[in-house]
Amino acid sequence: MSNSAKKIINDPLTCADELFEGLVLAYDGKARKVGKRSIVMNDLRPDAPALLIGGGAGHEPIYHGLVGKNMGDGAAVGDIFAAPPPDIVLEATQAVNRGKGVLYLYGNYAGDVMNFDIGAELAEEEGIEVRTVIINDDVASAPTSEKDKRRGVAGLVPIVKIAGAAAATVDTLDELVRITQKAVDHTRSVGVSTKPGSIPATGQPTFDLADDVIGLGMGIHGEKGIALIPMCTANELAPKMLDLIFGDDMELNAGDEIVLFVNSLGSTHMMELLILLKSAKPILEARGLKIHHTIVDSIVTCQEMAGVSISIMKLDDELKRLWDMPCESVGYTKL
Amino acid sequence: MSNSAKKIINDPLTCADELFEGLVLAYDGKARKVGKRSIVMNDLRPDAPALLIGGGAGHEPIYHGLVGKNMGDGAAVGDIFAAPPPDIVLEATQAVNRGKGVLYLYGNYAGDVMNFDIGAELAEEEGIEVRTVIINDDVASAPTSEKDKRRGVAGLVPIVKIAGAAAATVDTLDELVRITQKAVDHTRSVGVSTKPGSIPATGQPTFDLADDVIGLGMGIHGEKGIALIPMCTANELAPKMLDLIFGDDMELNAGDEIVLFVNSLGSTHMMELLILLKSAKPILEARGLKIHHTIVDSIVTCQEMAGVSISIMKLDDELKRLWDMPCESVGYTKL
Amino acid sequence: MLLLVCDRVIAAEPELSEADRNLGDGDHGLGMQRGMTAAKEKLTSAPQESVDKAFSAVGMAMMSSMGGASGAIFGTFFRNGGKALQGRGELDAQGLALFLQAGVDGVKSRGGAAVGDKTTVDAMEPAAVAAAEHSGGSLADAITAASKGAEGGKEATKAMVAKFGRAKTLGEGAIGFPDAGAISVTVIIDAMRDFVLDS
Amino acid sequence: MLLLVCDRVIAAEPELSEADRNLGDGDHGLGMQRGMTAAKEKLTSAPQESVDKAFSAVGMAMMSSMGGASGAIFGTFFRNGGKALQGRGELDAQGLALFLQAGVDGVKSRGGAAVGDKTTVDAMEPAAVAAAEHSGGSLADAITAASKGAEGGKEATKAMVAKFGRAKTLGEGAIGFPDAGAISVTVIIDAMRDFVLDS
Ligand SMILES: Nc1ncnc2c1ncn2[C@@H]1O[C@H](COP(=O)(O)OP(=O)(O)O)[C@@H](O)[C@H]1O
Ligand SMILES: Nc1ncnc2c1ncn2[C@@H]1O[C@H](COP(=O)(O)OP(=O)(O)O)[C@@H](O)[C@H]1O
Ligand SMILES: [Mg+2]
Ligand SMILES: [Mg+2]
Ligand SMILES: [Mg+2]
Ligand SMILES: [Mg+2]
Repeated sequence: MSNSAKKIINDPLTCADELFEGLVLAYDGKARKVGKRSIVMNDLRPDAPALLIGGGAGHEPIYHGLVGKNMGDGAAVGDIFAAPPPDIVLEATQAVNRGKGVLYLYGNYAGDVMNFDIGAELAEEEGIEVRTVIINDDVASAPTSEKDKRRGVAGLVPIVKIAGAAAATVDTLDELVRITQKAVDHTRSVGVSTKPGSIPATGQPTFDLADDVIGLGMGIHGEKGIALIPMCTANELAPKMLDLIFGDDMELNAGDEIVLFVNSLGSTHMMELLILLKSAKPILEARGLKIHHTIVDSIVTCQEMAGVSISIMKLDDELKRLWDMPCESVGYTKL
Repeated sequence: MSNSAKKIINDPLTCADELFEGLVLAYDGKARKVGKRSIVMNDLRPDAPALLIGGGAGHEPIYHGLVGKNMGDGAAVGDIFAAPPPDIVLEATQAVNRGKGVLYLYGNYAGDVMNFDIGAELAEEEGIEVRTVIINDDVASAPTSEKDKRRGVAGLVPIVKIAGAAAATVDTLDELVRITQKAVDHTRSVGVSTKPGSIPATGQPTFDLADDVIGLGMGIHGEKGIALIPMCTANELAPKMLDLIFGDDMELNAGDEIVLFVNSLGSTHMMELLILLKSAKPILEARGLKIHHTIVDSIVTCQEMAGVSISIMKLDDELKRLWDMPCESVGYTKL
Repeated sequence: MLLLVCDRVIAAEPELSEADRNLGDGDHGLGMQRGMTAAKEKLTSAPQESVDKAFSAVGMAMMSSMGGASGAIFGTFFRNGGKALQGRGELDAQGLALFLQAGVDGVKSRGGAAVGDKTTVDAMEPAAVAAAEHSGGSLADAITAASKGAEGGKEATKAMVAKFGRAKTLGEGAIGFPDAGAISVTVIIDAMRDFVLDS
Repeated sequence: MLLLVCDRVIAAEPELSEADRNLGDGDHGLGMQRGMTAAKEKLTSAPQESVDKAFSAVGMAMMSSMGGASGAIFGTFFRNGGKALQGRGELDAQGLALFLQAGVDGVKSRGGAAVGDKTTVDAMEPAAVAAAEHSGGSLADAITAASKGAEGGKEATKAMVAKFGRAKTLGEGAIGFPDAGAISVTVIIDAMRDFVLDS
């Protein structure tokens, strides 16, 4: 067992399958395994459009842990850091479909786009209507003019939450697509990393980072961001991160209501998230933003990588109403 | 700033105060700061006995993140790894008391016991009735015959959840004490650690541990457990941990319903928790135990320490009814 | 031939993962290993009736076992390439050229990358061009030329800024490192060449 | 005198934390530093009217700023010890003996530990006994004897298995390391001695 990272696993090559089995157990009978590696809720509203999410494993609890009541109807699960293959996507699609078509919602990574696209082609051959909304909330991964190149990061949590609430209430796939796309358009994130995680199969770090620097805007797999900057305090970091969001094209004006999500990428402790939240407060206040709901948690992760991200979703009346619905999943639950 | 552990903080000596400010923000106006460093819910049921929890900081989201609807009414917050001083306990006691007395519920550590006891003496001088239930779920910290010496670890989460549900429904402090003590009596935990966290103020590791061993039964501050054992697989670890629980005096018979809580001590990734859950399943099944509810999360932590714990709460009809109530807090929410 | 391809790719896991660690998330070798292990299983459990089926089977196995960018890319490469061999017998120089061209065309339309974008396409396209130039001659000559083409293409990726995949956000930072997927292409084509030359 | 105590304990932070790291959670020095910083602030902001009030003020400051086991322990020590000095003037040998005895009695009833349990009590108790033996003589002699008593008690904790605090679960593993809280007691009493001898 190559396990230099001291992980509590069995076989480094079967981690995805084993964590998947564990995940199904964590759902206490509310969701079931479908096909090779998909998880699908048991009690789905009949005659409704379906929400299928998915992505690579190793980032738990996303995506597959966001299946649940008023959350995803199902998820297609890939191997560690690898998008789910088309046949898994197809199996999940068939299981969530209730005759009203399926929305694919996932992060903007080449592998996910290609595999979900092939899955969509296979599903359409079987007469299932498929639509796709791609999550691209990471403002640090491409300029405003090239939004289609941006990665999907922690903003996916409020986005899936809204899409799940929509899927639980609307009647048509068109409506579900419209609302979900709006949620994406209303969400921006920026992350920083302080330490790499490690790849289960090799024990190797996911990237290299010097002891005295942090990666501003770095992606959750160590993808390059804006710059390597000297390690700094929470008070120094908060404006650097928020300014990247404020500098983008999503208008944030005094009085706007937002959902604020401070996320740990894995081993950054909640103490630090809370201190960063405190550091962010005066900056958000100075803008006159009204925080409708705050999430401080570790939901979008990359193994034991250290780092944080801040996501902001701007609410309008429709999004706020959907936000206020309760939801339940292994990864995020709201009363 | 001495920050060899690369933490996102401002001043290593003000971490507790700053994370506390962030925590209050995370409650979105549902809870408020009281006195020096206590957090108390705003809408408390009138004429009801109160549940006050608390402990040292640096283990977030516990304890102070477990304040909320059908959870703790308030929490007294200490400095990093230090029990809250008596005057903070007193301030919190005064704020949560609604004329029906206050239950103190906290983990069995010398510092907590002494400071809460002094706090209780001060409160009683002011005419507030105080009762205490001490959490001592860690079977690895002392033999069955010396249960009063056992530490409180992750079992506190289901225990606070039950106590919070009880506090929301019962009318007398006696009833609250009875149910909470029952929750403690019905809960057992065991933990293992694979890597130390680090102390914010010094950047020093919280303990030392060789690369090829793990601490079976080790406490969340690195307190000694059963033994240092060679690093092993999840399939090997699950029975070692569960046997320590099964070997204790809480009867677990076929058909018994339990709450199962698999907890990360900080930087152990959820992938590993899920794999361990999968490894635990056949062992629990062989005993005929029925899992009523599973929690897989990182709620009882020690900075970026790595390791896991397994807690089992055995339900009877009363506990199950209380368990099934929804609850909401920064650290644990249930629909 | 395809079994040697599988074995070579499986053996190259560390090199491929390391290359992906420089530019991506470090798992490329693992994905390829998973795909080629599945392909080998499929090939050995039920020998395929024809060349085109064998190539397509490798593509199917890769596509459904790997996931990730390279699962779609190499799955498409072998499936589309395999389809182009339908109705043909033993692989010859012309077949090789057809296979490589159809394969790279499929990859280009699936992923949208062109030569110069620092992807597998940079190794596939020159290999296909070289094979086409030698499609009138012997298979040995054609595959040797294709191998050289792929190698040159892979080397060329070192100087490129990535436009696709995870490496695209590296910008200039990607310069100096060869693309992991392009290395995989050379491993595959080199294995085919060695098989042909040895038999 | 108490200001020197504060400064010495604050300066001993690394040594005290390190000792706690061997047996506990490594924060003892930090807590003592926090407590003594608060005590110093209190003493300097409003000079106390009498000796007993000064000692009690240190106890109050420690108890409410430190938390943790040692906040309760040292807070109780100085508060209870201080109370025993009520109505007395300058600190003399008899006062010292009274202070130490009342202090350790308070700690014992608060924490339940006795000599031999590897806690602060192991240093406090012999200091109190030695001071009592010299309570008829000069303060210098009494405090020197108390310091020796504390030092001996602290040394003795090395051989002990802990019965209280976080170290209790270490069992035999605690042997060889002195108790962090006992070291703090020696730092405090040594500072008192040095102040007396220097003035
Ligand atoms: N659009 C594309 N067209 C062709 N090849 C691509 C494309 N996107 C990525 N690749 C190839 O995939 C390789 C990465 O594969 P792999 O590491 O398995 O996938 P992932 O990026 O999902 O981890 C890259 O080195 C590149 O050669
Ligand atoms: N019951 C007790 N009686 C006397 N001293 C105690 C007792 N429990 C703990 N101590 C002292 O407290 C010291 C640890 O203090 P500290 O590290 O500040 O507290 P914590 O254990 O809460 O981190 C121990 O070294 C020991 O001397
Ligand atoms: Mg990958
Ligand atoms: Mg402590
Ligand atoms: Mg990769
Ligand atoms: Mg300590």
